[in-house]
Amino acid sequence: MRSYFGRKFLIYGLTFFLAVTIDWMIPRFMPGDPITNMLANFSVSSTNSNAYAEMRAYYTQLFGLDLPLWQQYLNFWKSLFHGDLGISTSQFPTSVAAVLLRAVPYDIFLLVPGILLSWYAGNKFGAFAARSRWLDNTISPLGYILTATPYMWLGILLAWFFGIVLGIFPIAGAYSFNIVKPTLSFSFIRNLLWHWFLPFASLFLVGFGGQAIGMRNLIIYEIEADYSRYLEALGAPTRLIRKYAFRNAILPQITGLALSLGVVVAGALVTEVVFSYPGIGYQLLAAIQGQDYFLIQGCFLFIIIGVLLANFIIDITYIMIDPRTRRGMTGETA
Amino acid sequence: MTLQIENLTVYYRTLRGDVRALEDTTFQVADHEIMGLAGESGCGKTTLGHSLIILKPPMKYIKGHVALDEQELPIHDMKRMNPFRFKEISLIPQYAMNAMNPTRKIGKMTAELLGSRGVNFDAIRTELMRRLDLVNLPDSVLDMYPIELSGGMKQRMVMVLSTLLNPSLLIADEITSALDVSTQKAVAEMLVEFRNREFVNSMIVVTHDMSILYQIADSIMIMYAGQLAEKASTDVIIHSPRHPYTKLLISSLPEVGVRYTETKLQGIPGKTPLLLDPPVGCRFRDRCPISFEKCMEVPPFMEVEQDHYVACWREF
Amino acid sequence: MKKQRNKNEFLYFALRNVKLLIGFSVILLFLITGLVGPLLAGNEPFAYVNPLGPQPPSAEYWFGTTFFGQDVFSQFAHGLQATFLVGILGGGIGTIIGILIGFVAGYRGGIVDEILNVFTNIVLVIPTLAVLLIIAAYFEVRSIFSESLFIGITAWPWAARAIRAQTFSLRTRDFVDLARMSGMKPLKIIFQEIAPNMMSYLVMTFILQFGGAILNAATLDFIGLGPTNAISLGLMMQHAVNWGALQLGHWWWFIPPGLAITAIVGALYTMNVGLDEVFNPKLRET
Amino acid sequence: MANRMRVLLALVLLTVFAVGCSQATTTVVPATEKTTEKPVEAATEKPAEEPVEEVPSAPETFERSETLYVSGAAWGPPSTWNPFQPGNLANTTGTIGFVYEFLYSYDPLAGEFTPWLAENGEWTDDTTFEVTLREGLAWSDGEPLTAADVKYTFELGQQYSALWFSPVWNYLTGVDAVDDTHVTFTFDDPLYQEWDNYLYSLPIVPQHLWEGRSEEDITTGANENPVGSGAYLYQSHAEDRNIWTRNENWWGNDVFGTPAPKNIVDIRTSSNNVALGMVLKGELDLSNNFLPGVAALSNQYVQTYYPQAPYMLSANTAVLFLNTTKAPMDDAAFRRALAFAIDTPSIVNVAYAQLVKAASPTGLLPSMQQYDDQDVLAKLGYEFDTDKAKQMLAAAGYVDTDGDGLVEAPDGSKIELKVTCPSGWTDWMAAIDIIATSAQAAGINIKAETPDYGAWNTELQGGTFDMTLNNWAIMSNTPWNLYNLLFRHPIQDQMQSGNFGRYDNQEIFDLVDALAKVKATDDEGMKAACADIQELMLTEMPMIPLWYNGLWAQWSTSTWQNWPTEDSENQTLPTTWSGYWQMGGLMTLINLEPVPPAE
Repeated sequence: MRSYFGRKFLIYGLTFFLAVTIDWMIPRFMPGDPITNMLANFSVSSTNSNAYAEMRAYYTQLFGLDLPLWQQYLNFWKSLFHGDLGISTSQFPTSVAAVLLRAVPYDIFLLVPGILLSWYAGNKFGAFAARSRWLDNTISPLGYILTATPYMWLGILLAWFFGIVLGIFPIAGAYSFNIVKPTLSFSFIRNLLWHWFLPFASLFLVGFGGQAIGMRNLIIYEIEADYSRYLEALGAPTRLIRKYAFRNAILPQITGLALSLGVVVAGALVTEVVFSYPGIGYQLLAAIQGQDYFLIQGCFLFIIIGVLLANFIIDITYIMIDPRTRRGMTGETA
Repeated sequence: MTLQIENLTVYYRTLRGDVRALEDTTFQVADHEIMGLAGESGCGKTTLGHSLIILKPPMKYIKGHVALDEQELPIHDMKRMNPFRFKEISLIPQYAMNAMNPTRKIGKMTAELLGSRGVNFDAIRTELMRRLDLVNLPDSVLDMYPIELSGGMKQRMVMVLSTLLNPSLLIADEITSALDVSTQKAVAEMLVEFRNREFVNSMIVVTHDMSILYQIADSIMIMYAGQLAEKASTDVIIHSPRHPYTKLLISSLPEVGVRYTETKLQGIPGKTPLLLDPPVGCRFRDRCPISFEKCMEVPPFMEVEQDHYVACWREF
Repeated sequence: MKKQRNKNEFLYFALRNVKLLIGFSVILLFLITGLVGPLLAGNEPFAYVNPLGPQPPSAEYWFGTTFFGQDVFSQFAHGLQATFLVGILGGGIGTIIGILIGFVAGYRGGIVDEILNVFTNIVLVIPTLAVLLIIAAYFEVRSIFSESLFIGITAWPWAARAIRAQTFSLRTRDFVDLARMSGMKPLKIIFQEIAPNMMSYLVMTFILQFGGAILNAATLDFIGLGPTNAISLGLMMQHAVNWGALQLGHWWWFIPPGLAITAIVGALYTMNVGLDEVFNPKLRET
Repeated sequence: MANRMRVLLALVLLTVFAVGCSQATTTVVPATEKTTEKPVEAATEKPAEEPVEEVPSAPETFERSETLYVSGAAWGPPSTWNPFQPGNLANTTGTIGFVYEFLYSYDPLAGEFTPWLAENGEWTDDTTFEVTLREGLAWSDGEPLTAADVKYTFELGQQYSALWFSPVWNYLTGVDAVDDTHVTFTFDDPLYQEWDNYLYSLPIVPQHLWEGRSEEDITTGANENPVGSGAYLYQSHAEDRNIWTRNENWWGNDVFGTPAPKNIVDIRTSSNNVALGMVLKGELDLSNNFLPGVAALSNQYVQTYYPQAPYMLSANTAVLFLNTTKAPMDDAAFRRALAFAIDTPSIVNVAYAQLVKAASPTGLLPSMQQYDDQDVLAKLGYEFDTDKAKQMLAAAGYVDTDGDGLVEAPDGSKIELKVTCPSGWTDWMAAIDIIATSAQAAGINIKAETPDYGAWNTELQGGTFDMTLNNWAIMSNTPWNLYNLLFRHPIQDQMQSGNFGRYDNQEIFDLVDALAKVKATDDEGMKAACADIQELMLTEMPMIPLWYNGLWAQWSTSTWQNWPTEDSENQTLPTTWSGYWQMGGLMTLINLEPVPPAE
C-alpha cells in the first residue's frame, strides 16, 4: 500500500514538475513578444515612439522578462508557491490568480456534476443496454451517437433550440443580466441553475454516451467471466449474475473516468465558449484572443492541478471501493 | 443407480459444421461411486461433464437421455434444468481459482447465491462452518475476499460451496491441474471424504491425471475422440486394461503418478482424428495396432465382465 | 477448437455482424463522398459562386451556399478529405507511438517498463487539449499535417497502456518463450511473434484513435486553432458559427459538418464493437 | 455496496452543489475586493458606493423599462477603471465618458466641438489657449471640480512619461489654474490638430482623490470604484458584464438633459454568435457587435442607422499596407496597378454583405470628405478594373514571360506575394481571399494567409510582411489623425503605430507635419495641406485604402426608442464603444425615450 502510494506520488510529482515547466515556457518561447502584443492592443495613435519605448521597458521590467532565463525559471517556481501567477495583460492590472479564482467555481459547478452524473447515469444505462442482445441493438446506438458528437456542435444546437426557438433557457452568462447583485437568495440560486442547465446538459449528454458504451462493453465481458459461469452452473438467476457483473465493471469504469477527464475538460472549455459561461474555458479563449500569455499560463496550470487533483480523488476512491487494494494487496489501479 | 446415461450425443456448432464431440454415449454411475473420466484433451470428457449440468451454445444437444436417481434430467433445456443445478447436480469447475466474484466477501456471496436458490443461509450456516472446518479453512474466510485466499484455499472453498446442498452428483472438472503436488493430494483426499460423509452421492472426476484417479477413483472411464473406450474398476484399468487405446495409454505412462498433461501419445503412429468429420466405425481404428475390417462399424460399449465395459471388436 | 479459427472464420463473422457492416457502410459512404464529391461539386470550396449569398439546398448547390455564396457541398466534400486525413494520420501516429511504447514496455518489463510507465502516466494526466492549444499556438501557419502530428503525439498514452498490458500477457506464452530460446532478437520477436497475435487488438486501437483524432481536430478547429489555410469539417462549423448560420436560418451550413463528424465517429465506434464481437468468440454467442 | 456507492455519490453531488452555489455567489459579490491589490485605494473612493449596498429592501432585478442592455464594446472581462489605460478600458466602456469627462466633446457627424466641462475655450494668441470651466461642476463624491483638477491631470503627463498623453509636453510648456474656473495653457510651437484631439480624449481626474497615489497606481492601478464627474456611476461588474447607474446629481442634467436609462448593463459575450442569439431573443437593446448578415434581420428584429445598405455608419478605414522595402512593392507603378486590381466591390458585397462602403482613395472617412480634394481624385483616383491593372502592369514592364498567366517582374524574377490578416478575423479573412483572387485575375501572384495574431503583429511591426490589412486610425476631429498613422515617421526598427510598410519619403513626412500645425479654424489651410498629401499619396500609392469598417450598431425598439437614424432629428453615434461616448454616444442616451407601455 505504501509503495503503491509512493509510486503514485512520484508520478503526480513528476507530472506536476513537467507541466509547470512546460507552462513556464509558454510566454517565453511563443512567436512574437508578449509585451509587444499587449501594447498593440493599446490604441496608441497619438503616442510618440518615446512613450512607447518607455511603456515597453516598464512592462518588461514588470513581468521580469529582462532577467536571465534560469533566474526567471526559479522566480517562477518561487512565485508559484506564493500563489503568484503574475498579472494578466488582457485584464491588466488584475492578477492571474484573481481572474482564475473567480472562474474556478463555475468550472467546479459545471464539471463535477457533469462528470459524476453522466458517469452514474451512463453506467446505469450501459448496464441496462447489456441486458439482452435486443436491447443492446436498439438502445446502445444512442450511446455511440452521443459520444461521437462534438461538444460544441451539440452545445450550439441545444442553445439554438432551447434558447432561441423555444426560448425556455438562456444562452449566455452565469446568471441573468438583470440581476442587481448576486445574493444567496433562493431566487438567485434558481437563476444560477437555470443558466447552468444547458452547458451542463451538453457536457452531460456527451459524457453519458461514452460512459454508457464503456459500461456496456465491460458488462458484456464480465458476463462471460469465470465467476459468472460458475454462478450460472450453480443455477443462480440472471439477476444476481448481472448484479455482480455490474459491480465488477464499475471498477474499470472508475479508472476509465480518470482517463476521460482530459476529454471532459476539453469539452468544458468549448462548452463555456459556446454558452459564454465564465469559467476557465471562457477565460482561456479570451486569453488566447487577447494574446495574454500569462493568463494562458495560469489557465493551463489550473487545469493541470484540477486534473491531477481529480485523478488523486479517483485513485483514493478506487482504493476505497476495490476490496483488493483496500485489503492491502498492491496492484495497478489503472 | 445414481446416474444413467443413454445414447447421449452432444455436438459443438461451428462454422464449418458440427464438431461431434460426444457420440452415442451410454454408461452408468452407481451410488457412492467415484468415477474417473480420462482421455487426451479434446476427447470429449469435458463436454460430457458440462453437458450434464450446463448445456448451452455453442454446445448442441442431439439426442439421448440422462436420468439422475431415476429422474429424467432435462439437460437440453437451460431453464428447466435450473432447479436441478446445485441441488441435485453440481460442479467444481476447472477454473475454481477464479470462480468466486473477486469483489464480494465470500460469505456474502455464498449467502446471496443460496438466497437466490431459496435456501436460508442462516439455517445452513452451522453446517457450512463444520464443512469449512473439515477442509481446514478457518471460519474467517467467509469474511474475506477471494484474493486473500491462496490457490489451495480457493479450491477447497469452491469444493465446500459446490457441495453445500448435498447434490446427488458432483462433477469435478480438472480440479487438481492448477495445484502443486501436495495440495493435489489433499484436495483429492477431501473428495473421497466428501463422498464418505455423503455430502455427495456420486462423483465424476474429469482429469488428465491418472495418478489422482488411481488414488481416489472407484472406477475409471477412458474416452477417445468423442467415444467411450473402456470403463472398469480402477485396478482393472491400471493393471489389466482390454481396450488397445487404454493399453497404450497406460503403458505410455512411465510409472503411475506421472502426469501426461497435454502430451500426445508417443509412439502411436497417426493423429487424433478431427471430430468435424470423424472416421466411420471405431475412431481409434487408424492408429490401432490390431484393427481389422470389423472396426469399420462402431463397436458397442459392452460389458465384457462384471462392471467392465469395453468398446472393441477384438474383445467380443 | 481454437486452433481451427482462421481468417476465413473472421470474414464469415465479419460479413454477418450488423454493427460492423453498418459502421463500415457509413464510413465508406463518407469516404466516397470525400473522394468523389470534389469532382461532382464542380466548384472550388472557397469560390464565391452564388451571387445571392446564402441559399438553401437546391439542384445546383446540393447543400446550399454559405453566407458568401460558397458551395457548401464542395466545402463539405473537401472537408471530409481533411477529416479522414486527420483521422488516418493523427490516429495512425497515435497508434504507432502507442504500439512502440506499449510493446517495448510490455516486452522488456523491469526498469524500462517502469520508466515508460511513469512517462505514459504523466502524458496521460496532462489534458490533451490544453497541450494542443499551446502547441498549436506556437505555429504561425498550421496545416492539416501539423495538426495531425500534434494530435498524434498527444493521444497515444492510453493506447500504449492497453498494448503494454496485452504484450505483458503474451510475453509469457509458449511460442514467445520458444522464439526467445531460439535466440531471436527482441525486436524480431515483438514484430514476428507478438504483433501478429495482437493484430485484432491493434486494429481496434487504431479505430479508436482514428475517431478520437477526428473529434480532437474538430475541437481545435472550432476554437480557431485549426489549419490556417484549409477547409475541414471543424473549420466549416467554426465559419458557420462565426457567421451566425443557425441564427440567420442557414442551417444547411452548420448541420452537415457536425452531423458528418458524429456519423463518422459513431460509425467508427460501432465498427469497433462489431470487430470485438468478430475477434472474440465469447461475445459472438447469442 | 451498491447502496453505499449511491449514498456516496449523492453526498458528493450535494456538496458540489452547495460548494458550487455558495462559491459562485460569494466570489461574485465582493469581486471588486478580490481584485483589489491596494486596499487603501479602494477605501479612499468607497463612500460613494456604500449606500447602495446597505439598502436592505433593494430590488433584486433591474426594472426592464429603466434599463438599457448593450453589448459589443468589451472584448474581455472588465479589469480596470483607470482612465489612463486606453487599451483595457475597452472592457469597461463608460469609465471614460460616463465616469470621467473631458473638456470638450466632438461630434464627428457634424464635425463640431461642443464645450463639455469647459464652457468656452479660445486661442488668445498662437501659443496660448485659455479655457473657462462651467460653473457648478462637481465630482460624484460632492467635491467641486475646479481648474486645479484640470491642471493636475495635464501635469500627470509631464510627471510620468508612461502615461499615453505625456507627448503633449513636447510642445506644451505650462498649465496655469488662474482661478477655480480658468485654465491657461501655454505652448511652444503647438500641433494644433493634435491639441484639439486632447481636448476631447484626455479625461480629467479628481486631484483630491489621486494626489496621494504612487506612480504605479496612477499609471497601472485598476482604480476600482472610480469616482468621476459624469452622467453615470459605477454600480458593479462581473466577468461578463459592467453595470452603470445614472448619476442623479450630475451637473450636466440641467445643461444637456438627463440620460434616459437609469441602468446600463453592458454585456460581454464570448463570441458575436452569442450576441446574435441574444439579439434574436430580444435580450439586447443595442448591439455594437459585428453581426454579419444582420441586413437580413434589419427592419424586422433590429433597426440600423440606414434602413438599406450600407446600414452602418463608417467608423474607420481598412487600409492595405504594402511593404515598400520589398520588391516589387518598392515600385510605385506596381503599387498603383495593384490598387486597380483589387476587387473592392466584392469585398463590400460578398465579404460584408453590403454592411460597409468602399473607401475613398484618400482614405478619409465620409465625415471628413470635405478634405477630399476632388481634382486630385479625378486625376489620380482608382477603382476596380482588371483590364486597366493589366495594362498598367504591362506598361511598367510586368509581363508574363513564362506563360503561367502570372506576371514576372521587369528583371524576369517570379513574383510570389502573401496578403495576411490575423487568423480568426473572419471578415478580413474573407476580404484578403478576395484581394488575392482578384489580384490573381490581373496576373499578380498573391496568396492569402492567416497567421496567428501574435505572429501577424510581429510581422506587422517588424516590417517582414508583404502586404497586410490594418485599420488603427479611428474616427477623429482631424484628417491629420489618419495621415499620422499612414506616414508615421521616423522609420524605426519596430513600427508600432503606423507606416507599417516603411514608406520612407521626407517630402510627405514634411507635408503631414505641416498639416499638424495648421490651426483647426483654418479650414482652407487644412484643405490645401490635405490636397498636397493626397496628390503625393495617390501618385506613390504606398498603401491602398480599401473600405470603411462600419460603426456596427443594431438596436431594438421594444423598450427604447428615438434612436439616431439617417432621417432622425438627432444625428449622434449609436455606439457604446469605449472612447465614443464623448463623440456623441452619450447624447444618444440622452435622446433616448422609453417606449410607453402598451395599453
